[in-house]
Amino acid sequence: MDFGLSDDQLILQRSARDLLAKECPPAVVRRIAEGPSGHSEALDRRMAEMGWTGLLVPPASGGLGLGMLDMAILLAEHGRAAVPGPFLFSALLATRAIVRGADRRLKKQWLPKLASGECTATIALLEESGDSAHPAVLRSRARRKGAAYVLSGRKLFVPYAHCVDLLITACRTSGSDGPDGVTLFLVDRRASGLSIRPLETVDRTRRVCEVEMRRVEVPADQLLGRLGGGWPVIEHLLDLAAVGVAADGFGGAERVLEMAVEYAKTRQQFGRLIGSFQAIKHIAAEMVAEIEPARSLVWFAAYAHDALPREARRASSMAKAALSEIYSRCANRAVQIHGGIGFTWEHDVHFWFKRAKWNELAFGAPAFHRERVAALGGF
Amino acid sequence: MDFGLSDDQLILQRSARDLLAKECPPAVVRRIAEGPSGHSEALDRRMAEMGWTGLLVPPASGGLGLGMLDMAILLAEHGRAAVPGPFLFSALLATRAIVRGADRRLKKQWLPKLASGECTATIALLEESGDSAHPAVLRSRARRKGAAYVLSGRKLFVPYAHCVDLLITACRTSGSDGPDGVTLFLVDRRASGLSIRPLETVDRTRRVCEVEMRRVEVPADQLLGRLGGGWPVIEHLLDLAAVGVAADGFGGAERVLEMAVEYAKTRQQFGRLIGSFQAIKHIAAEMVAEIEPARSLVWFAAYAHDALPREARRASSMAKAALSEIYSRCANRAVQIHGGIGFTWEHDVHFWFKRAKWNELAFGAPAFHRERVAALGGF
Amino acid sequence: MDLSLTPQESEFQRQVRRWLRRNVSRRSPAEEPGEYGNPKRIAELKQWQRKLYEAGYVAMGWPREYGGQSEPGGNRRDLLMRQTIVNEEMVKARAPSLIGVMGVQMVGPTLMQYGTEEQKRRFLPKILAGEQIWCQGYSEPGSGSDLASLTTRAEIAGDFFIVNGQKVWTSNAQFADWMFCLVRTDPTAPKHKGISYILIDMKSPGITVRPLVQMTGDKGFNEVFFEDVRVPRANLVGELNQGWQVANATLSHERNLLGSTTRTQQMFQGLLRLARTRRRGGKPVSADPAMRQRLADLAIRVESMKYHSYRQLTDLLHGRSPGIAASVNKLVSTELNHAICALALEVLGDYGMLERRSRHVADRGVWPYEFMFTLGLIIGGGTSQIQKNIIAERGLGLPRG
Amino acid sequence: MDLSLTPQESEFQRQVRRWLRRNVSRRSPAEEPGEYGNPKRIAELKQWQRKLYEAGYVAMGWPREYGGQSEPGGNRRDLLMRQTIVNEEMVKARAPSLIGVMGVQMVGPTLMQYGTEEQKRRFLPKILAGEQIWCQGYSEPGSGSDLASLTTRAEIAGDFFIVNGQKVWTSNAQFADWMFCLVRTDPTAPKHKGISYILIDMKSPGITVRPLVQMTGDKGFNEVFFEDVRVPRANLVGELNQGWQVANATLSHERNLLGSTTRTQQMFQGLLRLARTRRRGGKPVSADPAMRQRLADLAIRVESMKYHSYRQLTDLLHGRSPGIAASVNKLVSTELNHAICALALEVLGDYGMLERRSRHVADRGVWPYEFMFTLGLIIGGGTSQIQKNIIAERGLGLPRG
Repeated sequence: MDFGLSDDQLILQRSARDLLAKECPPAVVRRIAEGPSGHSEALDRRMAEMGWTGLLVPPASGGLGLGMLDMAILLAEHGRAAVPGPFLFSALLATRAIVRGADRRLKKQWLPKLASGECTATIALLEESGDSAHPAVLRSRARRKGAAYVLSGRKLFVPYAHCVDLLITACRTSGSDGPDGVTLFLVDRRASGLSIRPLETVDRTRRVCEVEMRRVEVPADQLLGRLGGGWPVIEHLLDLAAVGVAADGFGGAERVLEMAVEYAKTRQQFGRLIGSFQAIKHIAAEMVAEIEPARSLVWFAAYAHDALPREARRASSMAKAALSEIYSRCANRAVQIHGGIGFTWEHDVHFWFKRAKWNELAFGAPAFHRERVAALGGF
Repeated sequence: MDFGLSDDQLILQRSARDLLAKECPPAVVRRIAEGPSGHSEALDRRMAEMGWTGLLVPPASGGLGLGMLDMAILLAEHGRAAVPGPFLFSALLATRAIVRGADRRLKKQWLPKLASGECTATIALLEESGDSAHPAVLRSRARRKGAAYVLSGRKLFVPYAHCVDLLITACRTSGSDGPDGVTLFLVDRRASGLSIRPLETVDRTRRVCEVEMRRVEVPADQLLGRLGGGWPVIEHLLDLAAVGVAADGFGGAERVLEMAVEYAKTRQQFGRLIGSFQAIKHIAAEMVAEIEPARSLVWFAAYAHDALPREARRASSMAKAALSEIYSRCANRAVQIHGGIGFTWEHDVHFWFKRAKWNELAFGAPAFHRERVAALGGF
Repeated sequence: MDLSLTPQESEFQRQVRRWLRRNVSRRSPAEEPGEYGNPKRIAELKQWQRKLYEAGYVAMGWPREYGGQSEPGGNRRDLLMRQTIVNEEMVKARAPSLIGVMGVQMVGPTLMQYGTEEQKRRFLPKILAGEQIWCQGYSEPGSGSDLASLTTRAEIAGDFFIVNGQKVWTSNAQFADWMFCLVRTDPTAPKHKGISYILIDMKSPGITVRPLVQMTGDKGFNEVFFEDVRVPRANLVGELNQGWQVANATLSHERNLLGSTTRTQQMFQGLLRLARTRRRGGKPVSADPAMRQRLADLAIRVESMKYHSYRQLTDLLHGRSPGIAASVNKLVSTELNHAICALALEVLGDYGMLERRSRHVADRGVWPYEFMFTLGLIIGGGTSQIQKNIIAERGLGLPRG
Repeated sequence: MDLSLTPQESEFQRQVRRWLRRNVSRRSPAEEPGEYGNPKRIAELKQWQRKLYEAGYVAMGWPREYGGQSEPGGNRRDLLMRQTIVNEEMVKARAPSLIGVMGVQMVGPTLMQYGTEEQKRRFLPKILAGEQIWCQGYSEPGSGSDLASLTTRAEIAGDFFIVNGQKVWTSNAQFADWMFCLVRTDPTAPKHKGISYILIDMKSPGITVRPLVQMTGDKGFNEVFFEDVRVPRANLVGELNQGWQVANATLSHERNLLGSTTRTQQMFQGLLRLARTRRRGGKPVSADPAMRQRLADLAIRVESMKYHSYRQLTDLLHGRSPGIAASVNKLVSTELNHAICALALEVLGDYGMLERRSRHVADRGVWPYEFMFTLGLIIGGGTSQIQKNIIAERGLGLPRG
């Protein structure tokens, strides 16, 4: 029984924190957030050099072969630093989709490139309905035509589609409305017929796009896994996304608390530090009381993916539901403790505040995950 | 446009507050709460002398002929004082059941006695299911036998059945599971076959009983309204109960706030009055911020019964949902502000704390009423 | 209690409705996030206020000689009622609100209470007509919640104050014509006793307005710098060094303004429309029982604030003092508005994070914008913490810390 | 991270289960509201603790010479793990908890840290075996949250302290054998510096115990009066006038005790059983989507406290300092327990208000009882407000007010 991080994990945590403090301080977050592309190639390269892009890739394919707990530790640091860019979607979701769903050939084709950072990827699941939980709402279709599939349809909220190389795209491949009609394809971002338009988002550290597919031809060998076998992979990705976003939220919540406490220790009003007012103290203490136990929820969910697969889904939903709300509430309180300055663009806290809201809404809002907790817990 | 109390209403409010401060101070509440019967005949008599038992009875039948807003004002004072006894059930619910549902003969028989306090009544609706919202759960049955109906079944949570004269009792009179099979009867508490057993309750200012009916014969002329016409009356009673309990809760919430503030102004810790600590101040301020707007919700709901019948049901549910939670939360905070002493039997605040919980749970918990608000609002 | 309208009032209500139907353009909706950044829109909104004023729908309760409709005889109650009708109909018609609202609701009432006759005649009619847009010069970088610690100073030189210092969070300063401003006129006095309330022409030399960007990305408020700005002594409101008292009157008006329940009702209606039209799992979001609980909870809170405002209006009609009602309004309404927006974002899901310029955005992006903006209002005009202090100390008589 | 048990631990777990199956009587369930009022039940519970102790299941991590199983060689980690297994299995088996819990979890660890060798040998084994029931003499009528303002005084006369004064909220004093007690031994020193920590035999002449009735109707706690009570100087723990430091060690143990997550898990399981079996509108209450949201919310909070306790156990196993964890545990767990009870009452509806003596009562009336009792625990052992102060000041380093 050991509910703690290993020495290697502590080193990973420390090195990630150090690197991001240096390479992705708030000034860099701001520069990227205010820029058009929403990521920094230099920063992405640094992260690849650290091996992070290959964290989940088996050593045989050039990765570190680590697990979800390691990834969660890393993502918590990303959340602390509010790292912008496709990392979560590429190094966690798309990579795991291939690790989990692809055959040996596709793995050999893509994993080494993903691990080295030579190639980045994203997942294209959502459509107009904004609903990722029900296969029936999927409208995009793929039809076999010779040695290729022809994809048509429109995807929405596709993270970083404008800058990654590969889109893991869900399409309907049979008349069935059910899960068995869904197939995943690896689509080259530069494929003909694909048009990608960035959508403007409030959280400038996350970028999403509209992806229009007009008779996009995808070679049949870029079908991920089985024909009609996409849905279980999608469900798995959503579980992973839940943990990943929860980890990010945990790190972010810790960070906004620190920002608020730091500010409260320097800002004077009524002739004293505002941190000496009981109202401020209690708000900060309530943040601690929410964040501390929640850390263990994130760790457990990630660990469950590594070691207790039957508990993974429920634990993922627990972590996502809890951290979504905790991060949002903490960010809200942090802004309030900052007062007027916290409401300005000039101060950094709003980047975290907005990221908290993105985290809350993406991949299922808290109510969705609570219902899943109830269902999986047999309530 | 006048959203305020009339001069008469202000007088009613003032005289009720004065009378109850004198006749029903906490020492009397305590005495009654600790006693077996849960009411005081002397106090009940005083209230009848004030005309309160006849508040809703038309002048022709010896009452004051006032409306629900007046009753709500009075009940808020009952809530302030935590008046124990059958008043709410007799003077509001049973009386209105007769005013609303009975024919002229029955009215003439009962209303003057109810108005004068010579007779008291209660309503016997709930059964083992604990559910008052669905006619299908009603199991008690009444069968015609000559000039009488024979009632059999078991009622639960019948307020003050052990001491009132008359039980307005819902029974099924047809094979139908629906609302049209429900009939109300006026049952004499002393009728043969009726056995009444008090249940022990946490809120000692409200008493409820189990009522067993074993072939109780009720003269056919004691059928309230039409055969099979009981359900709309029951629904109306539940709306009235919602407003009545909400009004009680409003008065109670005001009172616990006052108790807490008074205590905070005298109790010293750390060399200062605890009311000077920002944590205590803010808790008290949050109580004000909940109570103040809620007052208008109660007034409006009561007024709607008098003047805007189409809005009455929704407004009643709004008031009940809001005041249930506000009173409970305020009572909880008031106990906490009192610290250890607030947790003792010796201090009075627990009587209000428990009454708040009764108010919250009886006649539909907040979630039930919120769903009704959604349904009636066409959400 | 009587919530019905008199036949005259009903007739007036019909008139207002007709007028609004004719005059509210479909293309200039009430909710246009961040509209104060756009000069063309400002001109339109000034025009709109003039139109409303000319129709007799702005601040009717003010005395006739200052641009209102109140007569010494005492039709004030009637006018207050009519004003309420106008305000409600404006919400229903989703009409744009008054751009000169700080003039009408904050400095105007303050001038009526503390201004000289000359000041009233000079400013009030223009405030109503939307000719003068006002801004509030209260907060400073070092004094937010602790307003009385302000350091912008005004020295007297002959018939003028010479103002030096800096204000911050000054909404609308970028296009305001005038500022009501707190300045320190006696640096030696205790902090509440050396403050004066003066009116500053924003076109005076020495004033620099520097927009601050809000977290919404808009330039809604500003830093305002004063360098030897000359302000005629005639622009002093109330007594010299007695400005704190005057300021408090305005603050209370501000709290009521920020606590306006019509805005809240409008937002809730918008949320409800959203929940009814957006679908999830094949059904309207509003059909989901858990969502219905939360919608109903908000509905109840919104409705309670509506009746609460009726009660306050009644008190006003009867000349009863509102006590700490303004603080309760401000505290409850701003938190409630923020909660409404938060639920709207949840209804929208991923759509909720789209910026107003984005394709596929719902309701022109008003929800994420207002979600942030309402958080700003929880902070501005006295934070929730400050309102709680006021309620506890002035309302409940709890001892000062 | 590794949540699996070693083969040895699994075998031990099976042993414990078997033992509990044999020894936990169906008729003496864990949750018996207000049971400490009943002398027969107290005797049973003492017996139960002795049985547990003899089986080797109480405070295994204590050194062998004081009644535990820890050897100088260092099997402490293993024992802590085994203790955790015992505690968890006891919850699952719904076994009664330790009646001597204040001895085992509060004064015991404090004596091990601050006691003399003689004190340890004298008290610790009897604490474990349930022979000595302890109570805590901290709070006084005038000093609740402000514990250090206590005025019960102990004057030194030869080899004795002469104690005079009054304690209050003393749980279990009516049947306790010993009290660990804070007394003022130097009235002239600053308030934190004149306090000593002494052990008082409750059978000493001059002690009067007067039960206080709780809002639940039970006599769970007491007033304790001291009139010239003679306490040997050998019963001083730590240095004279240094009792505040000793007291804080105990307080931290108390917070952990009140913040126990096994209790929370037990309560939540009870709530879930209730929601699944009670029906409304023809369906189990747990099928109602709005109710499921609230159950799930609690489930998540309960589970997060469970893993949080694993993390703290791990820290303990590695000898890492828990920091302010005890305050977080106390704050979160007591509020969570109260919330669980509140939802259970809502599931029960009208049944929720039935007293434990009443016909038709559900779960022997544990829910309304615990609903009240857990509110008492939010207040006792340092109110939630006090815990927040501690977290903010000691945990976050915010300046004292």
